Amino acid sequence: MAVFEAILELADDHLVLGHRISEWCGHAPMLEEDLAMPNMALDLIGTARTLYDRAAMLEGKGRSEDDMAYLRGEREYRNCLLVERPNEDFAHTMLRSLYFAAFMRPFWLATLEMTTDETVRGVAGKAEKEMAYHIRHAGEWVIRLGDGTEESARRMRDAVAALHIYTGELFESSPAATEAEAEGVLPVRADMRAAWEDVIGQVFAEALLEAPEVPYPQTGGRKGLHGEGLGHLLAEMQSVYRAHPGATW
Amino acid sequence: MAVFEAILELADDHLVLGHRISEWCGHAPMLEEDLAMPNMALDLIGTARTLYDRAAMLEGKGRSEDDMAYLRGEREYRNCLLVERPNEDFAHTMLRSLYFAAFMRPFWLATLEMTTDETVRGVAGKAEKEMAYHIRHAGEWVIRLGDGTEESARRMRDAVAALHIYTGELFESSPAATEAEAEGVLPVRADMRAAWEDVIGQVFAEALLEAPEVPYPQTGGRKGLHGEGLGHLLAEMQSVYRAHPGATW
Amino acid sequence: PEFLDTFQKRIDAEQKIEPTDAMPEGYRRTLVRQIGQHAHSEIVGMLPEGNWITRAPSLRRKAALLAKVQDEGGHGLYLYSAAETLGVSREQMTEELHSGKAKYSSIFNYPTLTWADIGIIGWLVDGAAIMNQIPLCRCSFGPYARAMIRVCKEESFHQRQGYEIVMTLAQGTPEQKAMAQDALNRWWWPSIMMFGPHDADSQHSDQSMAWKIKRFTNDELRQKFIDATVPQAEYLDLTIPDPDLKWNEAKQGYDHGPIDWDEFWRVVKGHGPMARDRIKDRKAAWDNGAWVREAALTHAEKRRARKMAAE
Amino acid sequence: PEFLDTFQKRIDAEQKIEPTDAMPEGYRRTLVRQIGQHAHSEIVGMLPEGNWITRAPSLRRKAALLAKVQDEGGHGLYLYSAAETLGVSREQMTEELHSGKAKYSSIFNYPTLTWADIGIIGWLVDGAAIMNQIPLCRCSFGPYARAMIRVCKEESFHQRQGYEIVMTLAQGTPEQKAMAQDALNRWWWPSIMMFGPHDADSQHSDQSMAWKIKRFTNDELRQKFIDATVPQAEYLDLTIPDPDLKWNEAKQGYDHGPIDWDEFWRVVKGHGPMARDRIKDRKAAWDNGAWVREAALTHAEKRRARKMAAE
Repeated sequence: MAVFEAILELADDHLVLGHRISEWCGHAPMLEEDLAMPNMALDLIGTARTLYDRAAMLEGKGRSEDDMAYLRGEREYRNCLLVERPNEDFAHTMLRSLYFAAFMRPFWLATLEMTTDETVRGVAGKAEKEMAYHIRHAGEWVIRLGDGTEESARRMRDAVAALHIYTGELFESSPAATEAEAEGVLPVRADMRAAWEDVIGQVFAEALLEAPEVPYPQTGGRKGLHGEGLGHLLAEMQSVYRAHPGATW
Repeated sequence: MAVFEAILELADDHLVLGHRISEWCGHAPMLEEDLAMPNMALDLIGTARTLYDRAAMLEGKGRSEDDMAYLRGEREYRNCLLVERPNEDFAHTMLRSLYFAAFMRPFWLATLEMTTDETVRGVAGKAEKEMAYHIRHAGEWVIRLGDGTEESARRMRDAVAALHIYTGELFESSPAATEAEAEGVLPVRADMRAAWEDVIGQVFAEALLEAPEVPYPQTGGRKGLHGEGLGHLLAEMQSVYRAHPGATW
Repeated sequence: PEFLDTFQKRIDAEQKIEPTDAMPEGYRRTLVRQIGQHAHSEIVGMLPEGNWITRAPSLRRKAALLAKVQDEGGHGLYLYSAAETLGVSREQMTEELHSGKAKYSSIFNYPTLTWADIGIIGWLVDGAAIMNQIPLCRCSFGPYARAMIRVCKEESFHQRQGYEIVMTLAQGTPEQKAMAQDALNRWWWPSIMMFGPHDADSQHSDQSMAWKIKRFTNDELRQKFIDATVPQAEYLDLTIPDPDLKWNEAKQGYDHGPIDWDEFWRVVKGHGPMARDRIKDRKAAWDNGAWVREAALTHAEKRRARKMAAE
Repeated sequence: PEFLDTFQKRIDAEQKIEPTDAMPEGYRRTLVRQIGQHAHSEIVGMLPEGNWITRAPSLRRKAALLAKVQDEGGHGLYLYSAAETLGVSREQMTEELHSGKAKYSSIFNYPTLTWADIGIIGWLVDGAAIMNQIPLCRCSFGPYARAMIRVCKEESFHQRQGYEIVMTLAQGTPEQKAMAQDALNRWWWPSIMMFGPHDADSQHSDQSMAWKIKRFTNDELRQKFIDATVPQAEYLDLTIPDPDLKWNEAKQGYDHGPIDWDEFWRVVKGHGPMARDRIKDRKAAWDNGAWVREAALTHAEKRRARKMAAE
């Protein structure tokens, strides 16, 4: 069950971030981003689907990927807090993606080298490349906005101030993740720190941004202790599914 | 069944408007309005509850007020389009309330004089006074904003341009309402036109606003043909109720 | 006049006109209007479907819908590019959309009220669009014809996907089937109206036909669409909301009931239920994004300046 | 010093101090800080509960919650008025809230995650508030004491309502009962912490006690609260998440386990889970409402000017 839960944590991260990005649909600042953002959302939701499916198989209770996504409440979701943060503006949205992808890319690369789970290895091989693209796309925007106009630089700094405190949680392993690491299914989260800091450091240097000291990182997502936004996100996401129990779509 | 449906239409108007106003909670432009707006929302939701209860009794299928509110989808809601329009800003919100109350007050006064339904008469007696307060409160704001700063006047004019096209529907009777009128339960909606125009005319004169010509009033709510906002409103409103079928709260 | 003759001969010989070729002003104007309108339709069309991405009732459908809406953005992009070859900028076209000067397909001024609308839009609206667009793949203006080839391929995928959504609903619970029927009831007539006024009342048709911008009349295309769609509805056991619809053995096609042209013109003139909301949403996206576009430009200039300084 | 003596004698004689009376600067400052903080708590406290108004699972509960949140706004209003009698404006206090200079009750920096939180907040948080506030009805400063009499009456109504919500859940489906237990688990310790540090570590206590702004120590009030709440939890068959909690026959009260003071100070210092969101929300409401307040002022001036011109 520990591996099941650890994979569920990963799946929730991807679904919730994909959902948040999809909220931009049709409202991006330029047409090119109306194409790029669904692309990123699709990568994330695709990964979530495979992981939910794998988690459900490990659980062995016959649940489907949709049961996982649509029938768990806010206390049962296990995503980290970073991914559920609201979109706010384009600066927040791009920074959030950069933070996440800069963690996931080394995580998947490490997974490829060590995992004993074939499905997880398959996900890692595909997702590693996608995350490289997310780093590039979001990172370029962070640079453009950070070293752009006065307003864009201010917004970028606000985004860093708002979101940096949620990045510490990326490197924490829940008890379930710790077991999955011990069993050789997933790599040790804390080990990604150097690679993450390297990417963020490079981007921030070009973007004229500084990473703040964080005396108290915000955590809790892995225990289902979320912010108030996630409940609203899920209420909307699950509305049709829950209104028609047992239907096929 | 026609009277049942006609009362449901009224109940939906009140619940949806009450819900919209309640969305302001804790976010009003000043503390006094953080008190006044829940007040208005409470009046409206209170009226909705009594009307749902009466409608359910007329229907005779054992449904509760909560079943009415929480288990009907967007196509089954029968509210007019005006009440579901988004809050936008304080100017839109106050104008929407003024338009609605300026219709409901003469409607309830007329109801008091003619209805054969004792419950409806009870509602009318209470709601007539509440609507007088809503007219006063919202009307004063429309005047203050219309004859305030340049910005507030522009916002008021935008609100009139956005919302006036939805007022025509207030005066239309659905087939169900027409039957309820013929049966002496509710007054004829079209008969409220003069009283409504009188109130709006007085407020607009002081607010330096002009009522636009409306070649094509927007209608459809009584057939369940709503805008895209109502579905999101209901998804949120019904989320907990639907996630726990059969539970008591 | 001689130039017009030569031009018409090239058209008649099915030669493609390219942006650098000389062309009559009317030809250019018609194409700019039509391609722009088409591009705007793709962009505005992202909104009614985007409205259901966050509520799609399965992850598979959510992903497919996201991909579809993304494709529409892509179509908008090719089409703006095709129009740009005629010397009109995307910025200018965007402003015309926001000011109401440029039109987009009226169908997107109807709201998406339930999940079934997503299926029905794919089936009917994309279906009608394809009927209109397949002949455009042979349009005399090269860039437009080439854009349409790519667009049509993706649209027909969307159409099959939409039909499959409706089929799943039609074969689902009674509530799901009712939802599909309700959506069909609401979208049928607007879809039929997508082909425009009857031939007798259509302004632009004759010249466009001569220039091979258009190859079939409105009524011809409408007939094709109805004839293709009726059996599909029958297969799903759904009822097309037209009591006058019946097979006409003589013409080997369906006769349909009268179209509500008052409704058509009301919506075309910008009084459709979602008209104001659509433009408001598009403008908000554009205005809220202004600082991003400005920052991107400023950054690019800074970079250029630094590069030049370094050289 | 003679003045301080006379002042202290009035206090000791249980005479109320009124705004126009002379008072020591420290007394005034303590009251401004405490009343302002209390007012801010009411205002910020509208947010976590307001978060569930749109999702309340019955119309009766929705109405009751709206009324409750409205009452909190009302308490804020009386309390700001009481503070204003001491010469500090509401605007100034609001700015201090937004800048982080003024504090509010840390409890509101926890999120409301399920509907059960609404019940638990009423039961525990309002319950703890009442314990703190009942003695304040006899506070030496008149306006504060009078405001608190009204506040306490409403708060105890809210507390009963909250308990009733929890009771309904505890007697409901297994999911509902689990939801109630989960909320109790999350809110118990923060509620206990609402009484502040242990007496040995409390800065302001001694002087406030002498001035009869405060009448019981933090630990005394905490003990009262625990003793009142444990039997209520038992009645609901809910478990208080403190394995060390047990009846102490000698002191005729419950002993409780160690409080996580690190957590307490972290949250007090502004690192609670919702701290940034709460202030952001309040600032946004204030900033987005600036044009409304400005318009109201401008209109009032116009009116005054017209009236004067007419006279």
